[in-house]
Amino acid sequence: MRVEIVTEKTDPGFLLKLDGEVDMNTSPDVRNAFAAVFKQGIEKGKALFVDLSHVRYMDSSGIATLVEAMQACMKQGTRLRLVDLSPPVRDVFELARLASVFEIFSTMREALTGL
Amino acid sequence: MRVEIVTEKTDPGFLLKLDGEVDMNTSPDVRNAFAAVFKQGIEKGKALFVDLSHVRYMDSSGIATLVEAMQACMKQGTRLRLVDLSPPVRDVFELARLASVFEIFSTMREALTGL
Amino acid sequence: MNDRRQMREGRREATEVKDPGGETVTLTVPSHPKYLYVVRSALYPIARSAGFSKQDTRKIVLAVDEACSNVIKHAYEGDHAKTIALTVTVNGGGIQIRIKDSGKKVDAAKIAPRRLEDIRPGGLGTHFMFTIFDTVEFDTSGERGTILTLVKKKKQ
Amino acid sequence: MNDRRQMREGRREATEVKDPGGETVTLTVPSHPKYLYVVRSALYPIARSAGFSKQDTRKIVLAVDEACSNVIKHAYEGDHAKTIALTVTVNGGGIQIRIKDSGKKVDAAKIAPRRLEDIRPGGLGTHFMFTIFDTVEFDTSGERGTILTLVKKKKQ
Ligand SMILES: Nc1ncnc2c1ncn2[C@@H]1O[C@H](COP(=O)(O)OP(=O)(O)O)[C@@H](O)[C@H]1O
Ligand SMILES: Nc1ncnc2c1ncn2[C@@H]1O[C@H](COP(=O)(O)OP(=O)(O)O)[C@@H](O)[C@H]1O
Repeated sequence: MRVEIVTEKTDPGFLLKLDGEVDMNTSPDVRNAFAAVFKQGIEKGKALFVDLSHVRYMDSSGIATLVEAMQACMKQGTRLRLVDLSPPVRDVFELARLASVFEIFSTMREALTGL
Repeated sequence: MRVEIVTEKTDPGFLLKLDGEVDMNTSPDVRNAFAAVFKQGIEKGKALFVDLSHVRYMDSSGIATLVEAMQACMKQGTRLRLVDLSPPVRDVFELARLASVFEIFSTMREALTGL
Repeated sequence: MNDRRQMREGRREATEVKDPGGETVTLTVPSHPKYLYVVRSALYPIARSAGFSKQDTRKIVLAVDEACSNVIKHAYEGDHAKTIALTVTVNGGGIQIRIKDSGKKVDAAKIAPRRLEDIRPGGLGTHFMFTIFDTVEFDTSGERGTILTLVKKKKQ
Repeated sequence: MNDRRQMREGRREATEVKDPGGETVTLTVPSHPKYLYVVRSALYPIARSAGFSKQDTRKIVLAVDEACSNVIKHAYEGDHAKTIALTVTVNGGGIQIRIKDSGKKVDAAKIAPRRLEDIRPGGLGTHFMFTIFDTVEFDTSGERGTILTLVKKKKQ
């Protein structure tokens, strides 16, 4: 019923790990976590990674939050990279046909290549 | 919403592994699994082990099923040994103050001693 | 037998909880044991978000499951085509669950939590209810069936 | 736009599902987003035991969550003190979910699933509903509010 968000500042940029359910009730928390990262600013050449492996549920409000984050990244000239989508996240991405809109990687290792 | 039951015939006796929720709806399945073991019969000096580590829920109908199994073991001159109780099972045992009625072990290794 | 007294003297408390304010969820399910899982699944997050710990929530869910099982077994005598209506109300003080059936009325004399030393299958359900909840009140004043009110206060 | 047609021609199908027989669960929750989790928790086991796969069940739950979110956002315009009433009926043929609110009536003209190429936040909820369910019917003929009927048949 809740989402836990851990933000790490690492060498290749920022890593947000989401754990729990992202719905209309909890997506404001995710939005706030993104806002905190953008406030600090992401250096050129670095990226924003979002680990979605522990997301047990995501609805359109979660998708909207990710789309907004991608747009904010574009404005800052950095990239949003989604890592290790859980089955429920994959379902909702497929339904929304968003797989081609985002940069999606199976592992963090792969997400680090070609930045 | 279901319970999965795996019965293994091993050297020290029979091992029943329960996985899922044991309630009024599913305890008849557990009762049937016990009945199948008793029909085969447990040799003298061997025991019936029940692995409860993957039981996510148990109510009084599950307790009743275990009490019946213990009584059937006593009749056959063998022993019922409960192994690795999950937190929900521990809760219901504590509420029923049954901890002293059953032979309870943390691990299969310990459950095998002193037979 | 403190438990029994609580039931008998439940009236005063019952008026207190008649309109508990707060937020209410209602859930009506068929009187088939397969819907016990639905009841548990809905109740768990309500009790959690009411502020009860995981362990207390598990116990609340257990006692309500037992009460619904009793409705199926005793009030409806195994008839799976009836309904069980739950009303769950949460406020700052705790949680109240009302369970309404239209079956055979409870015989209060039978709701005597049995002595635990008496090891036999059965008879545990009501013991759990009285142990876990602060108020356990059976109301058979309606035309048919029973309304069971269970209240658990939050520890301060 | 096959989806739209389905909605417009929903009437014939709707009479088919008026009395779907089978077993019914009703669930009424406050119009606060924290109760979406309760709705999902209750619906998941019902859809699973109706015989839908885990993936289909996840999708059914998603679409109902979206419909309830829309009631909170659009019908109640963020008022969390109203109620959302769900009626879930399961029979051999599939599952029907009715979602009733007493808020602002749906404007059917606005329920146009947007083109997916149009990448922006929002507008996805109704798309999910039309993609996942066989019947999506909005009934605003009552005095207030909307009754949304969602039906998904089981694959044979
Ligand atoms: N909802 C009910 N309607 C009628 N009788 C009930 C109800 N709940 C409990 N009882 C009576 O109380 C007794 C004790 O119930 P319980 O402790 O749950 O154990 P069990 O159901 O295993 O007998 C039951 O055997 C029954 O006679
Ligand atoms: N229950 C409802 N009541 C009123 N209007 C609704 C309802 N559901 C949807 N709508 C209308 O349909 C539009 C599309 O809904 P949806 O696809 O869920 O996207 P979003 O809610 O993000 O805008 C909404 O913006 C709203 O105008």
